[in-house]
Amino acid sequence: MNPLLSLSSESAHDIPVVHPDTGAGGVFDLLWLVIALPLLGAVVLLVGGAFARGRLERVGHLIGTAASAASFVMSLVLFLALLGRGEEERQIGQHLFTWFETGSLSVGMDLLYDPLSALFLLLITGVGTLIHVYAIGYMAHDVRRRRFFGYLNLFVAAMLVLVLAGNYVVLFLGWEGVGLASYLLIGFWQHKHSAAAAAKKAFVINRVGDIGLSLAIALMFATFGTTDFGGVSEASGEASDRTLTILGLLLLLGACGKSAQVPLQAWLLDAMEGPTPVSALIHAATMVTAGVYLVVRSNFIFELAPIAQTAIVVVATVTLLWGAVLGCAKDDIKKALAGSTMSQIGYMMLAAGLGTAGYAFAIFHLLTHGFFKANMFLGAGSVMHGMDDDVDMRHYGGLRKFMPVTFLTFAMGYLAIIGFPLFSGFWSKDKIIETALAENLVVGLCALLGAGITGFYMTRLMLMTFFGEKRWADGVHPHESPKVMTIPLIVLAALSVLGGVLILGDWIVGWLEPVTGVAEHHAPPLPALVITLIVTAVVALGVAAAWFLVARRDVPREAPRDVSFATRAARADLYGDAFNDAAVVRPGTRMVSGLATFDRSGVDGVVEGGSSAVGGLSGVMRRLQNGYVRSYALSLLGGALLVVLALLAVNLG
Amino acid sequence: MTEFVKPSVEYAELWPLFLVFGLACLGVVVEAFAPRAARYPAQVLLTLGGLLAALVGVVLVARDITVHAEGAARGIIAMGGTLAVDGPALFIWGLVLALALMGTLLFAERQLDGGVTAFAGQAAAVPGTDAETRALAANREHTEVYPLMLFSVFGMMIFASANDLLTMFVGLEVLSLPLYLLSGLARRRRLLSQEAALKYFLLGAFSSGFFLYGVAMVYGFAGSMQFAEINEAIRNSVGNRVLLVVGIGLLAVGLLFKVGAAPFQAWTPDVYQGAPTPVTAFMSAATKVAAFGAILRIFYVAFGADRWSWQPMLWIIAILSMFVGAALAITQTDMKRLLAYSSVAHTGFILTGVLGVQAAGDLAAGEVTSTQAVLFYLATYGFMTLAAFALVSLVRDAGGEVSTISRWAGLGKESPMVAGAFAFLLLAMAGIPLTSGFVGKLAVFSVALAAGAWPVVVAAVVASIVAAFLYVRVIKVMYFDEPVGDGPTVVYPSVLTATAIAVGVAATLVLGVLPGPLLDLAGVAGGFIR
Amino acid sequence: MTEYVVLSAILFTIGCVGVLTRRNAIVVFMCVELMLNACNLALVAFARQHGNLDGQVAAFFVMVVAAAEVVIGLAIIMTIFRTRRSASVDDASLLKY
Amino acid sequence: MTLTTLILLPLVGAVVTAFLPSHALAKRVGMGFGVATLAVGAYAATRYDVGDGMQLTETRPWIEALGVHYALGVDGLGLLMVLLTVVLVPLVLLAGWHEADDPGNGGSRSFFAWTLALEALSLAVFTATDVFLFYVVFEATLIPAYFLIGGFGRAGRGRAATKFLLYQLAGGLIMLASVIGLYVVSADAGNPSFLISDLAAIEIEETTQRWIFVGFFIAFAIKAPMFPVHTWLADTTEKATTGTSVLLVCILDKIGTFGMLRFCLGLLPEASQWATPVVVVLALISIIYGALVAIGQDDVLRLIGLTSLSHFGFIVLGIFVFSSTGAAGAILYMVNHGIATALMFLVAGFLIRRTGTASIRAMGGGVEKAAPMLAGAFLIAALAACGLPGLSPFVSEMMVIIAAFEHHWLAGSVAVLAIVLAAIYALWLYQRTMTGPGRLGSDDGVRTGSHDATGSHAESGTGSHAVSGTGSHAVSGTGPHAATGSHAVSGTGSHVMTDAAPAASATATATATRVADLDRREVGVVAPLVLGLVLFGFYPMPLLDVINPTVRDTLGQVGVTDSEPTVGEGSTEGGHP
Repeated sequence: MNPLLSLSSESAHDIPVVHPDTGAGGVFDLLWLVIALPLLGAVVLLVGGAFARGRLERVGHLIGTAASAASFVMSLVLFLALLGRGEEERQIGQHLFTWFETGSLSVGMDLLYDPLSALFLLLITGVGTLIHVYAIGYMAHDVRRRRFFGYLNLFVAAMLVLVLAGNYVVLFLGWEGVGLASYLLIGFWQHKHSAAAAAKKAFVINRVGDIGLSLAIALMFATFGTTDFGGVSEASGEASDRTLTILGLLLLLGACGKSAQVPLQAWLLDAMEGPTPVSALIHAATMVTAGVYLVVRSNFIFELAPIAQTAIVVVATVTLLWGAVLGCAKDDIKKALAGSTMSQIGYMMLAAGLGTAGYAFAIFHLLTHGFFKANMFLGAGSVMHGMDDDVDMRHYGGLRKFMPVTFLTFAMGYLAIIGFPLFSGFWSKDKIIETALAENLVVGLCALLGAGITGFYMTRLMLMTFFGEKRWADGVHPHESPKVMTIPLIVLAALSVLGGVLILGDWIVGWLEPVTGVAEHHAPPLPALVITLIVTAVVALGVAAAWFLVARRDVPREAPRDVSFATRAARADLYGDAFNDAAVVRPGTRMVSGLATFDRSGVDGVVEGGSSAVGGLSGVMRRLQNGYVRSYALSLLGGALLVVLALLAVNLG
Repeated sequence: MTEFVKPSVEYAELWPLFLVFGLACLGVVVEAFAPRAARYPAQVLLTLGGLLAALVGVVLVARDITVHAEGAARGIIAMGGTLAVDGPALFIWGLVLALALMGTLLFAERQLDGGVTAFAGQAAAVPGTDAETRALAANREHTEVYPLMLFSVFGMMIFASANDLLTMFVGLEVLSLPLYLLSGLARRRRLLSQEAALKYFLLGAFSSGFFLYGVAMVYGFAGSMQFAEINEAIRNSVGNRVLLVVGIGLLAVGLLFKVGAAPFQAWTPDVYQGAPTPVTAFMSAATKVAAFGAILRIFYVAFGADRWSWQPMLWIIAILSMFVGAALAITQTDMKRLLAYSSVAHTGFILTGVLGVQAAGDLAAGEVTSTQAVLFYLATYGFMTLAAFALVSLVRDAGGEVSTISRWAGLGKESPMVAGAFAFLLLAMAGIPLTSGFVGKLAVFSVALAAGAWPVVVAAVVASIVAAFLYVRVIKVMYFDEPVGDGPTVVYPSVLTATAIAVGVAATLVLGVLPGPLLDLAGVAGGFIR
Repeated sequence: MTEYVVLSAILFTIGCVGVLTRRNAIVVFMCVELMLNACNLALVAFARQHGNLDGQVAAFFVMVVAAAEVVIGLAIIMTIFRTRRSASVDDASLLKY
Repeated sequence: MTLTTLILLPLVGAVVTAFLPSHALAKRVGMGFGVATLAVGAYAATRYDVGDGMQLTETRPWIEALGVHYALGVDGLGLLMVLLTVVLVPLVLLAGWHEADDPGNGGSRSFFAWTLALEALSLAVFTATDVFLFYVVFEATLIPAYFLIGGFGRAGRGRAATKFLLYQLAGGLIMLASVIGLYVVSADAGNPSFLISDLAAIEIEETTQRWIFVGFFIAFAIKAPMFPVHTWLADTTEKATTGTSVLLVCILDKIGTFGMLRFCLGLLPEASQWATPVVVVLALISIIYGALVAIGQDDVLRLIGLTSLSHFGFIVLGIFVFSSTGAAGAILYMVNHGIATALMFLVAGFLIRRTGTASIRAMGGGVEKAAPMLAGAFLIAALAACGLPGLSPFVSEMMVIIAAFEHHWLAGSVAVLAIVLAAIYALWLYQRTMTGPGRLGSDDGVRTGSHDATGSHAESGTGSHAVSGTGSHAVSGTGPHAATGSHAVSGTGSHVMTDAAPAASATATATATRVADLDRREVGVVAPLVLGLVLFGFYPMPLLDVINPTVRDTLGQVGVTDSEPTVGEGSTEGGHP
């Protein structure tokens, strides 16, 4: 292994074993309600539409929001209850029913509530509820708003299943459930071809990842006979290194799909076809981070599979740079943000790939990112809302005066993401870079570079949108969004600013220790404070570069065409789609149409050909029946000779 | 040279045979003396009644028949050793008589063609001449057909129960000669009919030449015509084996010609097509039954000890017949020809049963024997073929029967009953379960497989697949093709044909659903006596 | 002894060839009769060889049968001839394929 | 007598229905018999005692000369197939309520009669415990199927029907050889009998067993169908009505996999294991090949037919990996596939009846906007086809994949590729038919090419023309949908319906062809199927409780035990002590 990429791996004994307490009682018995509430909301909204459409149209969004909010309250109560338990007792299990069972195979509908799930619960239901509220305003004019909220509730429920799952199969249920919700929501405006295509693309690429997860599940059954987190974590030490490595790589493949990591990144930018609240909730704050969750959750596997961990780090590093580059080139505000999302998830994956030392920071960054990215997406939505759904930043400019609340809240998010000191992103990203540098220099430097680029593209976005000359067309009247949309923005902005408190006293590290285990301390090559300063400096460089390149020049309404190769490549998503097209789609299409032809003429041709051959033979033979009695007599004589000769041959031969 | 002993005639067992013969003679007398108008009812009643009586007689005889001296087989050797009245013979008698009864019903049908039967008014009148026109105008018809048929039935009965080569030859000729004539008596399309008669006759005579030469050879080998003695001679392997082998071959030619096995099938389509449809129906069913009776007897009784020498030959013939019949039927455009080729294929299937003979010791208790299988198959085949041809005669237009398949398009809608019955019979021929054809196939395949003739069974399966195609094709035409132009109409027959069809279809259904009794009967018929 | 059998075989073959080559229905038919008579010869010869009468009796039967066959055959051929004004077997070839 | 009643009831129904004087009456009576059969089936299920082997048995001699018995009985597998049949048939009848009366079709009377006949024979197949009886009804099912295919559906159906019948007959005849082989073997063993219980007790010599296996397997592979003997499938589903396709693919084809379990594994265990490598490879090819070819289809029905090739590959794979997970997964898959594919076919049928074409390209998409329930049902079916968790096929697919993986890692890995391919064909199909602006979505689309026909339909529609706007992102002005009941198709051949929408939305820029949403009858068809998919997706245990004992018995017959996990004790109840 390349010494530069070699990572330390802990020995098995300090990986915590998942051993949930199923008899916790009290409020924990109602754990299932967290999922059931939004699920019920989804069912009422989607199925109920068939029965009481008119009334439901009017109150559907309220029902949806209420379901989500109730789930949030529930999560909060559970969280507090968990806080109240001793550190060793913070794994609560709930067995709802046996899902399927045959022979030695048994899968329970099991839930696991532990510190990790608890944080996710809060994030999902909390941010989810805010986005629900926001969507009330954002989708106010859409006739299918009821359905939209139904889908949103479905998503929340599925995401909760994902993070509350007690085994990999149930996790897969949630995993695919969010995929479905994502599919439905990306394609919500499916009368647009692009939306429908994007939805399908997202689903299909995710399915490629699901191959990994499915096979991982199969391998777990073959190896451990179970997929319960408890069972697997208990027995993982006994499995062979090879098995664990393969298992780790398979899980990574799954994570890559869901979290849009290279090479399965191509769907995320297209997914921006969905309504903006969807982009905020699913494609920024929650679903796309499921890959990170998966890696952290599977720590008992990855800790024993250093090669798989290395693979995570490589993938994550590539992705964080890849996404950052895309973010630089996009003029579509949502796509720029999506590139950024990719990049930030790269950071999280990177942290998760670093092992015990990084898990907590991965989750930390995941949470803060959830806040500030949701904030920014919703802000972007607010901008679009005021700009008649124009997403091209080149058509914006100087909007800060027209939508002050949006601007200010967006700015909070901006400062958080670039890692402006004391903002939430500052803490979380800094920790990741620090850990990365401690573990491996190259990776650390890449992460540092990524931070600089983040500073650049976010500043660019900020400048193009809210500063400079106004560039919008006549007839567009930018305006601030209604309260129902701005209040969530304000809340999220506050969280973006304050999210860093989680790290106070290493709280989050301690909180997650029952899940991730205690990290060995690796001294970073430089003191932590110095690293922080370097990071800040690099970010400042990026910001400055943006200032010089964007703010000091006019932004043309049309994107200039004569640009460098790098820009062209970045605009074309670094040829990710082109590669997929050339390597998979086009050969695939050719193969499929070839096979379809082959099926008809080849496989079926044998059958049809066989029958027509018999027919042809028959046609020829029937000519022998020429009507002349003498030739019949000849055939009779021939037959007689045949018979006699056959007999003679048998008897005397 | 021993002194002449007057052969004893076992009237108690043989009277159905004599009854048929007597009736035939009586028919000739009626033909000679009865007034023209009275001939039709007289002949029909005479024939029907006589055949029915003979059938009852066969049943009675069969009930009383005793166990033969040697072993399990039952029956007696009659007429000084020339006839064997045993289980299989009686079974075939009964079957032939039943088919003849149905055939008579078809012969007597007058409603289809404007009040006259399907036979020429005056066979001697040249087509297109005044004489013919007059005969037609007078609604004349040949009533000689009934005695002719009775003679033929008589021949068939002898054929199936002959216990020596000479009797068998006589039976062969007695059954054939009237059929040659009957083939040429069609009222419409007389040229074709006459041509069919000529071909049938010439080829039939040609093949009996082979048969007779075979008789001579076997006689030369064994020094006797008696089957039992031939068997003894083979067992003791006295005499010149070349003579025996050539003799077996030539005898086989004559017999296989009668059943229409490939490569002796050439006459079948032409004759089946050209002959009047009632005759075709009768002869396709009854001749095959009788001829297979003879084949079983001669191969099992006379050459049974030499099984290994003729079985391979039958393998070849069976496989050839199945394939030639099935393959050639595919491209036929005429329904009667199609059915003819189908009957060739069926010959192959029956032969599969014939060659499935095993030594009694190799059979498990309760296992189907080859005789049982063949007899059962013959019964199923006879009824379904006869009914199928009868149905063909119902589809007509102004020019008579319409047997061109493509013109049957849309028949399923126009006449669901007829098309349904025909489709059912076709499915039976294809061997679809719940029809008799399936059980028959199952029986013959299983005996062949049990005897180790798996290549034949495999070939039979493949041939069945090919054959299935042609039956399905006809059903498709009737049900799913759009009628082209003026389709033929279905003429509703009188009670006569309707009865024949109903019996055939019912037998096909019953033997498919509840084949047990008949299978048991065929089993009880048991082995041949010698 | 063998000579008779050989002769009968030769006669039989001639009959066969005649059936195959001649066009006139009557001649064809006569060739068939020739075959039957070849059989008779063989039967009689074998009867002599085996020293029993079966073969000779058979020969008589064959003659009777052959006579019957002639009756039928000529009737059919006559009808055809009257219709077609030809006794050629090749003319009667409407039924085919 | 329960099972005999179960078989006789639809048979009598078929005869009665066939001779009723009017189509309308025939439909009601036929439906009545279908429902009554369902009731008897449900009653049989209540009488069934889980885990007690063959039950509700009836045995009496039928053809003693051949050792044939009229013997019925159900085990878990049989019971599930019976239930699937009795549930699907009334739904098919309901779904095809008007279709058979369309001009060019054979009329409802015969459709209902043949369907009931097919039901009766299928039930007999699933309950037969005598090989001969099984074979008889196995072949007899072809007749009603043949007339259903040939009598109803699209042009070219006669040819498709012929092809179907010949294929099946070929398989059946090959199997006949094996059936006879079994008989001969049993006769050699001293007791000629066709009873499965008798045959199972015989030790069959290895070579013989292999030959018999080949015959059975070919027949079942054609039935199931499997690559490369599947080509009848696509032709048939393409030409037949969707109701017929449901009967064929969801019920009749199950006989193939049913037979593999009952006969190949049950009677010929050693030969089955001998053939495993080949069968597994064929199954894998079917899985991948079916999915790939499905992707390349333009005809909706052909596409759906080919997806079944892929799914049957899974079932066969599950059967032939010889583990309880695999076998149980396969049986569960049989049920799930029945439900899911039935939904897919029937909804596609509703769609095709509305658009008048089955060509994806000609349909042009855009249905979702006008008929959300239709689209929703279609989407659920599509998602079920690609094995989405939460819908029932997932569980079975997962079980099969796990079992295949345990059998050989490569088998599992190849099989799992299907989840991607399935997503492609299912969602791409959905995308092309349901989404987008619709074929009249743009102004210039109105007068182009093949769209004209339907365009004029829309013009001639009698209701008020609803116009939808596609101006801004938030708009898809379909307007409030009127109660679904009011959409009843008039039956005049104009399937393109107009919706009562406020005239105010007429300001939009483009018109869309309005496709009526599901009416009450159609919802009645779709709802139980969707319910079944979801219910068994989350709680398949009722099915598995029935399946597991059967699987245990079958595998006991074969004599294999499940492989143990490589490490850990594999606690059966998982992580909850």
